[in-house]
Amino acid sequence: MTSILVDLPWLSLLVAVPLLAAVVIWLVPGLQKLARPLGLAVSLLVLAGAIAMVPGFDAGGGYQFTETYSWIPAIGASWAVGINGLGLVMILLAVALVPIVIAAAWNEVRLPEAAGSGETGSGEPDTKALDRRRAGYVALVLALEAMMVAIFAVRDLFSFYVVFEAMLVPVYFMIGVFGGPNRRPAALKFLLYSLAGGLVMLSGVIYLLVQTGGGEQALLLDNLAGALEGNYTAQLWVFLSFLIAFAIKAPMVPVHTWLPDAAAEAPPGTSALLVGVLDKVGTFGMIAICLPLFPEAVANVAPYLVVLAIISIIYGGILAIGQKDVMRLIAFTSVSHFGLIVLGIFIGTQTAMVGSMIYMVAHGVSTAALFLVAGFLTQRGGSAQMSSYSGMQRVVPVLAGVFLISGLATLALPGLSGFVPEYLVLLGSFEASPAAGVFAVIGVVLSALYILLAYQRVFTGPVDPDRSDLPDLGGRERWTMVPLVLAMLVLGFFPAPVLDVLTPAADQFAAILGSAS
Amino acid sequence: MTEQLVLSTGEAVLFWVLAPLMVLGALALLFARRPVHIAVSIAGVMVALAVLYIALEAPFLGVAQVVVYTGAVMMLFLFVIMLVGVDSTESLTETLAGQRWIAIVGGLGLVALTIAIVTRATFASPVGLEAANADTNPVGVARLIFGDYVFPFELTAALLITAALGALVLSHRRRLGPKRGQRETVEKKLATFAESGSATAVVSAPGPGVYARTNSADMPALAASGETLDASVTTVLRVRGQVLRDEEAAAQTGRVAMIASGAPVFDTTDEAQLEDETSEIEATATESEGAEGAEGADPAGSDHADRDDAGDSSPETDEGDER
Amino acid sequence: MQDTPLTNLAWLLIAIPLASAAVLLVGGRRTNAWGHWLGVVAAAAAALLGIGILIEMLGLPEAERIHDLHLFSWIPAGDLSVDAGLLVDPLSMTFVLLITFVGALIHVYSVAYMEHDENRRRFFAYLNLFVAAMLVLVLADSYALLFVGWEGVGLASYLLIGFWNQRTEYAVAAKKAFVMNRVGDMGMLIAMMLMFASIGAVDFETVFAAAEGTNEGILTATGLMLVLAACGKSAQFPLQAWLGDAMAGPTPVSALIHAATMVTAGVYLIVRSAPVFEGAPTAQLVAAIIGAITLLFGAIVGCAKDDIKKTLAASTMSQIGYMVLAAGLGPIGYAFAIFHLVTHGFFKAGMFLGAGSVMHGMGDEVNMRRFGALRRSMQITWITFGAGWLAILGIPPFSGFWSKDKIIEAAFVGEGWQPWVFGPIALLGAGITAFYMSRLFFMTFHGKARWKESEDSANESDKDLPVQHPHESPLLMTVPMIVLAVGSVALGGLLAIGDTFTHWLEPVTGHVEHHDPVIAIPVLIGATIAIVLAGAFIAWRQYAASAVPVTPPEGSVLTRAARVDLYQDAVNEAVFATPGARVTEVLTEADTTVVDGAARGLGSGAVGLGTWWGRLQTGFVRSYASIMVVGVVLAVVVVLATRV
Amino acid sequence: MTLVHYLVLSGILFSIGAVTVLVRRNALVAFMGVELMLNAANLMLVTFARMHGDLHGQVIAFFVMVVAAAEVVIGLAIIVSIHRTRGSASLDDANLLKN
Repeated sequence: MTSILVDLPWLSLLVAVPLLAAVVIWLVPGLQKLARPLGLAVSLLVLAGAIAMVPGFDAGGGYQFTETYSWIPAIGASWAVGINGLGLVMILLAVALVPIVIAAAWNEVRLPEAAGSGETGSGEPDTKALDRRRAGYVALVLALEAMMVAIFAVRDLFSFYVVFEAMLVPVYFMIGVFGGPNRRPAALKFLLYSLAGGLVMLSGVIYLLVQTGGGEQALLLDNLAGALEGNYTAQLWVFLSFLIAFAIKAPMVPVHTWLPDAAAEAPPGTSALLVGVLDKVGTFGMIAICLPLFPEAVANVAPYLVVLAIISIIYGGILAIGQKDVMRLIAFTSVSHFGLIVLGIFIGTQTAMVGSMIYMVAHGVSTAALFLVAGFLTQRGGSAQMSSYSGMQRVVPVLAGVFLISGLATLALPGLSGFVPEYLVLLGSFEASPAAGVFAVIGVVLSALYILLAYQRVFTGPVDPDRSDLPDLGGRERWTMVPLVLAMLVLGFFPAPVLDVLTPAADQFAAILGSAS
Repeated sequence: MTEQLVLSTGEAVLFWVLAPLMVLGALALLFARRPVHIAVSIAGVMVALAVLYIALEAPFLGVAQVVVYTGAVMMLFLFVIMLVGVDSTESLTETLAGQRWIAIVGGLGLVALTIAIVTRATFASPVGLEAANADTNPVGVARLIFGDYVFPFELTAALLITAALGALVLSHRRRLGPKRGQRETVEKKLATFAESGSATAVVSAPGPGVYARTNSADMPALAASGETLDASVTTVLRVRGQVLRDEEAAAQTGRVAMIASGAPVFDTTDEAQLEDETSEIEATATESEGAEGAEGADPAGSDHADRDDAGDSSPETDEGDER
Repeated sequence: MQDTPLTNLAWLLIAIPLASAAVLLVGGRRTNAWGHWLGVVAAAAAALLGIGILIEMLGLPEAERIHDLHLFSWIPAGDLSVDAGLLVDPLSMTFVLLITFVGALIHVYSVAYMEHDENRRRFFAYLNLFVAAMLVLVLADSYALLFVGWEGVGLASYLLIGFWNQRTEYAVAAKKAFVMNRVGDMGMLIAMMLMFASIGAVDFETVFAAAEGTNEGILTATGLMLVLAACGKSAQFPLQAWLGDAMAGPTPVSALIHAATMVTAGVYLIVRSAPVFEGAPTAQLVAAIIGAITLLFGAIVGCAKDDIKKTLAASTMSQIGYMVLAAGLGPIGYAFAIFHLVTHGFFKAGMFLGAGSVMHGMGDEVNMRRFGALRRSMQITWITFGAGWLAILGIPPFSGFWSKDKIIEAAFVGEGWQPWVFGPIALLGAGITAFYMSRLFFMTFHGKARWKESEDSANESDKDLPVQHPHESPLLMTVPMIVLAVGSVALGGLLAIGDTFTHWLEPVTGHVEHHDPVIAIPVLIGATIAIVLAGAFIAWRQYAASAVPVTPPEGSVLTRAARVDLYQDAVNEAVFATPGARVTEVLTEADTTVVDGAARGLGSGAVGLGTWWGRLQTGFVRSYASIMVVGVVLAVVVVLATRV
Repeated sequence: MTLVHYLVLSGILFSIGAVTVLVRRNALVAFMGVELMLNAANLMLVTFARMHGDLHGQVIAFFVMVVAAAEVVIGLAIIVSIHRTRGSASLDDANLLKN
């Protein structure tokens, strides 16, 4: 079976299919009624396709499923894809989350309140407009899926940049059109931050092209690796330009402030994809692009990044404690966790590197679950302020249970997804720098505080009589959460399959940093 | 290209005669007040340019210049000037702060820079078009146009058609009321007549200059009742104040008494009969030098007439023009 | 090697309660009808299996009693590779039996105790979850897996303390317990980091084998961090503050988790890590000092509390102080620490259940000043509680005598200043323990009733007293109490005579030669009994023979301090909570004003610049044209200027 | 007398046209200024064509003429329609660009 399966242009197909489906769903009016089931079917198909790649994947075999097509030879740009263990896992995470998000947002997309955006005609219950709006959302999610697959698969710097920027488009609309009351400024803030980072990165790409002399396929990552060897100044500048883009994306302190706003205003499904997968592009880029391309610069800058990462961990944790809005709280927990991921990347040990990689997956799962379940809650209660709720555990026990499990996974309770990665990062960091390890451990206490504070405020205490009749999770909602909860448990107890895939990649990247420093 | 082009003395003479004239003509753009004057003067510049083109071994362009610019473009300008009001003079006082200074500095800068560049640049020795124009200039140009440039040339065809259509669309005016045909016009006229009892509402206005003494177009006709009919003079002359009304003519026709009375004879507000429109007798004296004395005789009346005239004439003129 | 079919099934010990918990949690309301019995069955099955394994183990020669069952590869991450495996040896089996046996009894007790709670099924799910997690903790063969159980019991504890979380203060207590435990867990994590960095592994076998050759500094640091972890879990000074508040949970929870099992995990950790502590005498000493401090701390606090459960909690703290002290004394103390742990598990659980029975009969009243003379209405409770009371006092031949006395003896062993400090403290602690436990006992069961049967009481002085109808608890509650009381009476003697228990643990703790304490043993025993009797007598005189005021008297400075747990919360509040809250506040503010403000400042700066430039946009074509002309001129000038 | 004189003349005409656009408020006059600028450019093209002996310059000038013709048609139509709606052919009255 392998030959035909491997020979197919899998990755390009995984990008093309959802993109095509998105366009079709968006443009063909007759399909708009069926947009949600169709979107779900397409996303499941993509998931099946991604899973079908797994048997043909050889964990120790470097980049696989590679394809290379010439695109713009004049600037050395190509469409090249290929994945190693990290890419495979991230793609699987992305395509697994998409059907869940589509299912979770099944009825959540509604027409904007009256004059909100002028998209409603006269305000009467307009099923056609509603269908159109829902189709729009599904199309955006599918388009985003295509981008997510692409960004983790591309092996060409120019394509990477293009996808990196193109991803902003669906997200911008998902926030700006489908978000909460302050969606416009939030979406704009997200866009401006990301664009600023992207443009700095573009200047880096151009500088890189100039430094390496260009030529056909000059921007293939494989051709770029080692191209700047010995040219330390160039390495440093290009690395810094990439780093700014990735730091904004990964939200690191102090360029994190777009995330809480965006997460608070975006629909929960969007937040789940945004924080769960999209922001991982930042850390993914640090690993897959910065390390092979600028090893010497990374090795020299790494200590500062470690300090910054630790600041992120503690700062994000403290800020999370101080939040009153549950969505913003989750966003800040992510800032803290991204700090740990970045710490693991730049601390320079293999253990921490593996930890960071699996952290990206685990955090994707648990944060997505948190956002979705918090979304279910705010949708019921009509408010994201924690003070609006009290004693919800008695009212919506299942919802409370899922929130608690997701929260516990977030605070790295052993046996749930968060633990193994955090453990690996901490142990690996301590190995290289005891001080870094000890400071990072403070995040452990903070995480317990912010998650349990949130749980305490929302779910415990006397039952609020105004909200005592909210319905618990319905069948559809329960089934969307089941895969996430299962994933959290599996990643907690049997992370071995994932680790087996990631470890060779981590060895390789950690070795780059190790030999450079 | 070793062959050195030598400019003939004749060409030098031609240039030195034409160039100052052209600059002078162009300066009309800056200093003349009436658009018509400017247009004519620019047309002259363009003809001169055509001559220079011919001198520059570009006879085809020279001819095209005359046809396109002088013949078409500038005439189009003249038409539009007529449309928007040939009489409009423009005040040369500047309204934007600092604009004049910027213009002077920018203009002088441009002149200085272009002159500096072209005089200080080192050009290859001129070649001349002898060789290129071997098969006559139009043929040479045509080879290029229908050879290298055939695609752009075709594109210009599309461009011209698009421009023509665009002009149609831009100047098209949506009908706001029902279409007014002959029947409606007649009914309107009769309705006005029934209302005012004025004969001019139904009959067409007499032509100007019907007396034996002066037959010119600037002489208003007389009504049967003896008063002058201002409407008989064309609007253009009226607007420019060139209606003839010397004292003598006034005396002959016994208008003095009428002027003194100051009473308007016709109501002129009806838009339906613009062509037939008449004005007060007093108005005839407004700007004519010959009527100074008469005007002085009754300042109040003339003031009143002035205002009426000014108020009526300008919209009416416009309406008439557009039709 | 003999075949050990039951031992190989040790994973079932964990799996059975875990599966039961999963069924109860996932099944939801559908399992309400029979859920509690499933919980009981699961706990009992685990207990039976535990007994089976014990019997199997007893049939093996001593050297073969240690089994390491490999389950699966858990974290195969290159440099660090952790397998999930179970270590079945005498030490872990001791705990397994304590946990499953006491656990099963408390499950039975809870069936009746929680009968009227609509969430009883959930309660049993949590209890099962706890049992599973606790078994993971004691059966783990690596620190990493131990940590799973370590945090798992923390979670179960959190859920159970906050079981009645509709009361905000209970929810806060639950959170406090979890967070303070997390502070201890930091120690655990750092200890594992140290092991990984220096030894490269975190499983017991490798670490213990390598410990001998490892630098003492690292071992000391590791040991100190393990002590920190133990402090968090076992409510030792300075992380003791959560235990009192943890009494917010239902009483069976207090009995199982906060008396018998979970809080003793710290002792287990220290004893299990013996090879690490062997190389780190400083860490050992610190453990002993902490044990001694907590021992006194808990005892003093216990004397002043009027809440029956909080008194018991303080007592627990104090008793665990004994155990930590013993564990800190090194090999001579390990076995006694575990021994005391086991006997304490029985008698303290029994007393908690007794307290629960009292509360059950008294309408959930916990204030001992509202009790009194309950002996008549609650005969069984009185007897079982009395057995526990005598056991904790250390009256021979009750259990406590055998274990506590050994610790006191061990505290007097050694050289230099240590025996002269730890010994008297342990001795003094025994006296104070006798006082406050007797106070509790007398205030509850003896003296005059500070309640009345009915409203129309003849006695004028009864006017303000509350009406109560004390009654004995149902069979489901009394049977476990009786079983535990039997254990309190007999277990100590059974295991101590002939040093059965010490021998049993020898494969783990190693054989220790007998050391003589600095004071002769008979003298010590005599002194202990004397001081205990003195304490009990004072309590009897004050609380049984004379009237107990319903409202607490003002008391001395020490009493007032002890009532508020020696200002532990005030200190925590002042040192951590208030500054922490302030930092949070300031940072939250700074994030919006400074960090985000900077970003927004950039934005508004751009807007300002745009507005300023926008003034050029007059709308007049001629202005634009002039800008163009000037621009062209300038551009050409620049080009020319650079050319020149 | 050299061909440069033609270039100078072209420059002067161009500048006059440009200044016209800047100072004259009447849209028609300004438009004529634009035409003059185009013509000046044409003169330069033709001159250079002669200078280099290459007819391409003339061809370009020819295209300029054609495009200018189209431009005049559209421009004048715009002026007429503006005059019709705003009653003025003054450039300063058409300042809606500001908004």
